[in-house]
Amino acid sequence: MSLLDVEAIDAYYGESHILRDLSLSVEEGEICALLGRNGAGKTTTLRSIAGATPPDVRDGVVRFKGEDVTGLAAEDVSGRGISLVPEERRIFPNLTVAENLHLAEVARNTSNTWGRSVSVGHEGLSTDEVYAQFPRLDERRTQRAGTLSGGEQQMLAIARALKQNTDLLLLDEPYEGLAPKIIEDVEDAVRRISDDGTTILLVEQNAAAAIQLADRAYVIDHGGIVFDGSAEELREDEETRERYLGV
Amino acid sequence: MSLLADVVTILLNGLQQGAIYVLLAVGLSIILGTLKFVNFAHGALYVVGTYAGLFVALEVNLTSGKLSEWGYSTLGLEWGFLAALLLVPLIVFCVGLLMERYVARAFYDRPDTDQILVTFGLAIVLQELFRVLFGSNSLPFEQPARILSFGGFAGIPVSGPVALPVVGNFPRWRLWVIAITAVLVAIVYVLVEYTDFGLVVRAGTRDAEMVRLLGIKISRPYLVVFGIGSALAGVAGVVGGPLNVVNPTVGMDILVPAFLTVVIGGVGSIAGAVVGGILFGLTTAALVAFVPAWSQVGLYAIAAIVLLTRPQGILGTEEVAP
Amino acid sequence: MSDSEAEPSPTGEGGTVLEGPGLLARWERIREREATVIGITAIVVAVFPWLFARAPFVSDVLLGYQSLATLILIWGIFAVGFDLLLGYTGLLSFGHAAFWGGAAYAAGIFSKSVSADPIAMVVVGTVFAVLFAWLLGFLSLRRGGIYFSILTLAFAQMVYYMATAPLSEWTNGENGLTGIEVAPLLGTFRLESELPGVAGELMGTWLYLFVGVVTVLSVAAAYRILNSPYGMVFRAVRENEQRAQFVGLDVWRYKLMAFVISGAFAGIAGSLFTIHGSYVPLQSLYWTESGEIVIIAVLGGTASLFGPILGAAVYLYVENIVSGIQTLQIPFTDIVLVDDFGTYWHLLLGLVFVVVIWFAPRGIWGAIRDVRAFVSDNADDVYSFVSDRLGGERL
Amino acid sequence: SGGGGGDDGTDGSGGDGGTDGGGGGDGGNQDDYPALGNFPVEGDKAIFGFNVPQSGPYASEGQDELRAYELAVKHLNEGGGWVDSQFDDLSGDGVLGYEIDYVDGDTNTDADTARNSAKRMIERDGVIMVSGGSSSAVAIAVQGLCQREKVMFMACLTHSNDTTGKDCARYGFREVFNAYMTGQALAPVVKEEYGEGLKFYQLYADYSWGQTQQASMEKFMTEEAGWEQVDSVATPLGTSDYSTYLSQAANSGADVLILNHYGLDGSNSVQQAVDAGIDQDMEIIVPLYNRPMAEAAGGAIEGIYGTVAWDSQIDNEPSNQFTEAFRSEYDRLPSGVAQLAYAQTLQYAAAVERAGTFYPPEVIKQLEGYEYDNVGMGPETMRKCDHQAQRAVPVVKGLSASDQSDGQYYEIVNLTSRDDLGYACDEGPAAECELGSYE
Amino acid sequence: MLETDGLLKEFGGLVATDDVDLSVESGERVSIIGPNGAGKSTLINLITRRLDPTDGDIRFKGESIVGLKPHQVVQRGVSKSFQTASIFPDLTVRENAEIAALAAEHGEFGLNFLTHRNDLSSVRELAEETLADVGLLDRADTEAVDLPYGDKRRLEIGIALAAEPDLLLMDEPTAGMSPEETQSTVDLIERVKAERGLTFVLVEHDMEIVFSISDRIVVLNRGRVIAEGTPDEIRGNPDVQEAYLGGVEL
Ligand SMILES: Nc1ncnc2c1ncn2[C@@H]1O[C@H](COP(=O)(O)OP(=O)(O)OP(=O)(O)O)[C@@H](O)[C@H]1O
Ligand SMILES: Nc1ncnc2c1ncn2[C@@H]1O[C@H](COP(=O)(O)OP(=O)(O)OP(=O)(O)O)[C@@H](O)[C@H]1O
Ligand SMILES: CC(C)C[C@H](N)C(=O)O
Ligand SMILES: [Mg+2]
Ligand SMILES: [Mg+2]
Repeated sequence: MSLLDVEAIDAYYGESHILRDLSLSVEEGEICALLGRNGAGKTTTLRSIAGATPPDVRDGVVRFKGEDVTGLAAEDVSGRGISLVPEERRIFPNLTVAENLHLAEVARNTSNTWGRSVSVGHEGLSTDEVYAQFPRLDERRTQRAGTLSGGEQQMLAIARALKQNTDLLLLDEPYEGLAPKIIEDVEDAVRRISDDGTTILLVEQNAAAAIQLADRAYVIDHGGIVFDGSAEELREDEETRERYLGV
Repeated sequence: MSLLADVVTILLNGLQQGAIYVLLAVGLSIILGTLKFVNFAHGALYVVGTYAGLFVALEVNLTSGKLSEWGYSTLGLEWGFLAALLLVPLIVFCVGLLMERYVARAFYDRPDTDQILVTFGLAIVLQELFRVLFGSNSLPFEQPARILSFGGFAGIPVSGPVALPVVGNFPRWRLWVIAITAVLVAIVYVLVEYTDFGLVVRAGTRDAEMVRLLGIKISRPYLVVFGIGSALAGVAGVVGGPLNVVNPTVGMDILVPAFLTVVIGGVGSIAGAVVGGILFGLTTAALVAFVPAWSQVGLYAIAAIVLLTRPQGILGTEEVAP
Repeated sequence: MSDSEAEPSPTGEGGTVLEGPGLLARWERIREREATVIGITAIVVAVFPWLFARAPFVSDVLLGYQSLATLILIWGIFAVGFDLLLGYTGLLSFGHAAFWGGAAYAAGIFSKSVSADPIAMVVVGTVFAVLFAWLLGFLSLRRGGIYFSILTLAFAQMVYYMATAPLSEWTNGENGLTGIEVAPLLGTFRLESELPGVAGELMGTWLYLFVGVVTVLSVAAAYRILNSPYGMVFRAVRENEQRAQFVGLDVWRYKLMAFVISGAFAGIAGSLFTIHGSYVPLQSLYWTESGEIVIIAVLGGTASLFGPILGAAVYLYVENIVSGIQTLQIPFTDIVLVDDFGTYWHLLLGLVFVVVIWFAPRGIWGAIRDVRAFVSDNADDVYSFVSDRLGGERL
Repeated sequence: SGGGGGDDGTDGSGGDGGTDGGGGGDGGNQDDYPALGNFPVEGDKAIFGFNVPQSGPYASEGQDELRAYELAVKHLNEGGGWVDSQFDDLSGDGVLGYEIDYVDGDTNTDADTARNSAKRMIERDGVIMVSGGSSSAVAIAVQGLCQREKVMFMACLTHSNDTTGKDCARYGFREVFNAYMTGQALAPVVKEEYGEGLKFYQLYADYSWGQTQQASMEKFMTEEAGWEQVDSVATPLGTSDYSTYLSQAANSGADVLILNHYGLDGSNSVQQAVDAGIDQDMEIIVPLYNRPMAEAAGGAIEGIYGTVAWDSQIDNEPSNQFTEAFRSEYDRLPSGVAQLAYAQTLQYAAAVERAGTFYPPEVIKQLEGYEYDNVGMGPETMRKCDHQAQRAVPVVKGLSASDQSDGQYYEIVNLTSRDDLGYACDEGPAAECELGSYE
Repeated sequence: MLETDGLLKEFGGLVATDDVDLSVESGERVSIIGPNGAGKSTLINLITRRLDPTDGDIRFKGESIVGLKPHQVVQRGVSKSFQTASIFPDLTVRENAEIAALAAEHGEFGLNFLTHRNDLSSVRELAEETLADVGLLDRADTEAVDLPYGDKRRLEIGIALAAEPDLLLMDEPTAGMSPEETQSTVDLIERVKAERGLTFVLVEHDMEIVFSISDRIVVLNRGRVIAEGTPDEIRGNPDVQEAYLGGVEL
């Protein structure tokens, strides 16, 4: 049993059938990349796993730690230890940086007053650790997140996920809009939490960067998996890269 | 009388009138500021509060409306005013929950105009329902004489005149209104600004899905906020009932100044609502004392001036464009 | 293919207008031409009072009467203008009573103190409404979205209170403006007298003819505006205000113009209202009047030219005729469904309004259009099936 | 107790009609006059239009009005009530042989709605007479419309001086007294009760009625009672919170506070005055009461003087008879407006019988200058110059909460006779009245 | 064509744009790069007048544009393409372009509300021309909301072009695009440059694009210009390496 098993799911947006019989699995502790061109279905896959709607998963099973989590509400999936860092940052623009981060803590706090599910996953980073990781955020603690620069927002989104109690971290295009140097910082951070034992499923346009980081990679096209192998294999497989990734 | 007495009287009257605006505006403002939901039916909640308060506190003779036609010429529990003050917020809280669950929720993702329209429609429906049931006549809402009287204890007098230094006789109940408002608003302020609950709600305002992805059930805090906002309107209805008329149309009449209070105070800012309400109360009181014919117009003129000089409201912050 | 009469697909040479083979397609094209729109409006306006108030059988069922027909047109003009703002520009004003009532007072006071010529009254009322809309628009448009709605509401209420007390010397306060005389049209035709011949049978009075002509002109003007650069800009503003600004449009000015234009329509209607009643109620400035026009426009169907007029007809019909129905029975039986049915008219309209917003935001007219699309789907070619579906699905 | 002597001179033109009724559905008399307004009556029914507030703040008054109107129609067609006892002109078998039918409309206590509804009655339903009111704005608006449409308007409750003053109309008649007469009636009573040389302070609703009411109070309190006015302050119509106004009044050093407010405004201002303790230091006067207002003010009106249109406590034959008829039909006490509505309807019908035709100018002439004694207020004249009834005015005093019951909120302390009231045709409000044309 | 002069923008205590002197020649393609938060977007927003500068001057074609409204700047010829597709969803593709063309041709507010829009043939022509340029002419009568995402982005650029700008500002035009789409965007830029001789100012993090299409590169860091020059000069600049590119190989 892997940590995450996606077994033959079919996902829809309204009537459009996006994921077709898609299966993949992620082993505990690894960094796994999910690659593919625009519109291939990467985001849809991550959202299906995280319990976000839409899409609507009509067939197939998502298993996490052996438990069937298909159809659970997003907050319940999160409570079982899966965190999604969605594309487009999705930080809370009206809250300050510190409040954004604090919110992740609220979510993992066990005194359950607001009806949230209690998070059970791997203990996330502490506030200090996060600020140490991203000094830029430290400088901006009391600034409203909406006024951060694009890249700063992306950092905040990742930092927020790192604060959650997470066993499986789903990262959707974490490098978008990041300067090359910051990309390196983010890579470092990802490696570090991976070393701490958190499993990572990474979606990226920047295939080169992703392959560099990942142990294993899937390539998705038209809602189905077309390649499954180690990062090494993908690096060697010119044809797949040419055909499905355009590089 | 002395100028000082005039000034103090105006201040007290202004504060009291402002207090009702504040109660309504704070409720509106937290719903508007956090849920981004525009509730034109907020005035109807005030009406619900007033009628509920009336029926909990007193026995009422109905002379028109369907209920009286059906033979219920007197209605009410006669449990006293204190009971109303405690029960009505609960009742209106629940009405708010229903409204959130069955109306607002369906409209969070729709344009502002649709929200205005549907709640406007709802306000009409509620108003007409009250009219059908209780008639369009004003009902007498007598002020409580005393509260907390039991056994040998005579209770605390809350109505009738009280002799104050400088100003002489002043209606005691109006002082209570100011006090009740101050306490409630302080509680809500702390709740929204300084607790995790408030944080969750403020985050959910912008991106409910993301909050859920963080593992928080956002729907429950939403309900609670809507309920609290509604309950405040209900309280306004109970404490304001004896001061105002009790009939189905007051909801709409009171809505406009309440909304204006929110706008000139700054949307989403509880402190703003307080400042706005007091400003309105004081202006009205002062105008009444000096140029009464213009007193109603004055409120709007103040609003115009504030908005021309500070479109985002006195304590409002400029919207952050993404 | 566009999905609204008011937004015809351009039929120019280079266009990619799809040529449907059938009669229906040709009809669609004819229908969209300006002259056709105006012609049909004129015909409907001409036979409406007859159908409503005098035609055998039909009028007995409808229970209509002449002056209500006139009033429906007047509110129709108001609603068309209002929809330019709400439906096309996306601005929800809750303060149009200020222009409607303001113009009514302006026309009334003008008639009492200067000239009672009906055309002059309309001109004066409209000019007043335009200036007034400019002022209130200038103030209210400082904020967008809901704040705009609230501000318009607030300023209109301010006007109401001004008219109530401080200005009661001119407005006659609570009693309303009484004693208004209206001179004969063009100096010869007394408005309340019957039209000669067939025209009399069809349209009744000169007053109706006058209002009818103004209605047709107003519809024509609205149609023109919608197809002018303004119309395009209005819709652009509704769709994406920020983008409109960043293609170089002076969004604020256009919004102000939309407001002023709709104020002008309200002004025309308000002046006619004075002529129709020889009286201006203070109520004409109250916020309920603004609320009514909102309900009318939404009920009838926003973002269409005729929806709002239909809305006016439905609303006034319910308000004036349904409200007088004592008991609601199942037709041809004695089974009484509701006693005092008429007294619930307001509740009924409120409920219908809520339902419309909830489930059919395009109003009655939108529903009619969907039905028509459905019929023509089945009657005509496959293309219109697909395109109308696409148009019809996003409510 | 006799009906009026009729107005001579204009009589006789009607000729044959009259009280013998007969089967005049074909209406021979109708051909004697040109068509005008809704004359001639079509078919064998004459239709009255009752335009009353069925929604809005005066809805409960409206309901009572409507009950009285229905009762009047019933009596006109079937006999009973005053038709049998007070109005000799009436037969109890329809009017001029026509059966009386009616339509009702809702004014929503709003002039605009009221006009629309009256318009519908006139245009679609062909009513020959409209009655109703309950607010001066409504009455004046509808009266103006009726004048234009040449349909008779019998005003019900409207108290502003303007209705028979500057906004008077040839086609409109008012049975009830006005603000001016209220002032006249109250002055001697309060002078007697509270003494001489007092200072008074007025608040008044800032519109036609309130203005005329406060002017009248000022005139009579200073001239008749010899009091002195400290100040008189306008409050906007529809004010719900009077606290600041009242504080000003309390601080003014006056002995008497006159609250010229009506309806909701009235119940609010009285209640709030009492709550602020003003009644401890000052006497309060509310010139015009009505039932819903007294009801809403509750115990606050205890001991406060004012006037009312009519009250079921008035103990004379017509009053008792009406109260009885109403009570047996509806099982409740009639209010002042009900009496007015009933009286106005019969008054019109009787005038038609006397005129022998529904032709409005003839009916108007029958009413103008008509003297009668049949509606329970003693002898009255419907004055020709302004269509204002010259009549007695009941002065009342509010009861305490515990004494209030079942439609009784005040006791009658005086019925000021018409000889002590009124004004000449070239005086006061009447001076501004121009009635307009008959045709 | 475009010059900024001692441009300064402060947010509270934070200096986002610090004394920037930028100048862009007509027909040039200039890229602005720099680390996150360097002030690139702020600079663009200052030029398009979404933000007011704290100090300094911006001149376009020799005239100061400080104090103008955003739409006036567009009318002078400065257009901006938005990062996320910002279109008029419920209008057709053609109408989307027509609105921009209309703004360009009749941008000055006028009282032409009784002119039929079919009489404005130049607007139609310009719109069609632009749609042809961005390859959307065959979808002209589709409602914009129904377009696939890539086409929406293309339409977005089309709208910017139909406004007939002399200077086009693009803030991260390829963010989130796959290599293929990125390439087609680059091609579009190349083509438009060739056909219309437009001046471009581009903000990008994708160094491949930056180095392939820029005539000149400006590097910002903490609001200041730290380097400026041709792609080759920038590539070799150690400050840039240090501040921005890190260890990335180029
Ligand atoms: N909310 C939605 N409604 C309808 N269709 C959608 C929706 N979101 C995505 N799609 C469609 O689903 C398909 C897969 O989209 P998805 O977002 O999963 O792709 P992706 O691989 O993440 O692409 P990208 O690299 O651009 O983020 C696309 O064809 C897209 O158009
Ligand atoms: N309204 C604002 N209030 C406060 N600070 C702001 C505001 N807008 C931007 N900033 C700050 O100014 C700095 C410059 O931001 P800007 O958006 O220009 O960066 P950028 O160069 O575009 O970065 P990126 O490449 O990450 O998009 C950032 O540190 C940001 O946090
Ligand atoms: C009905 C009247 C006694 C009072 C009423 N408000 C009026 O305007 O006249
Ligand atoms: Mg994606
Ligand atoms: Mg940026």
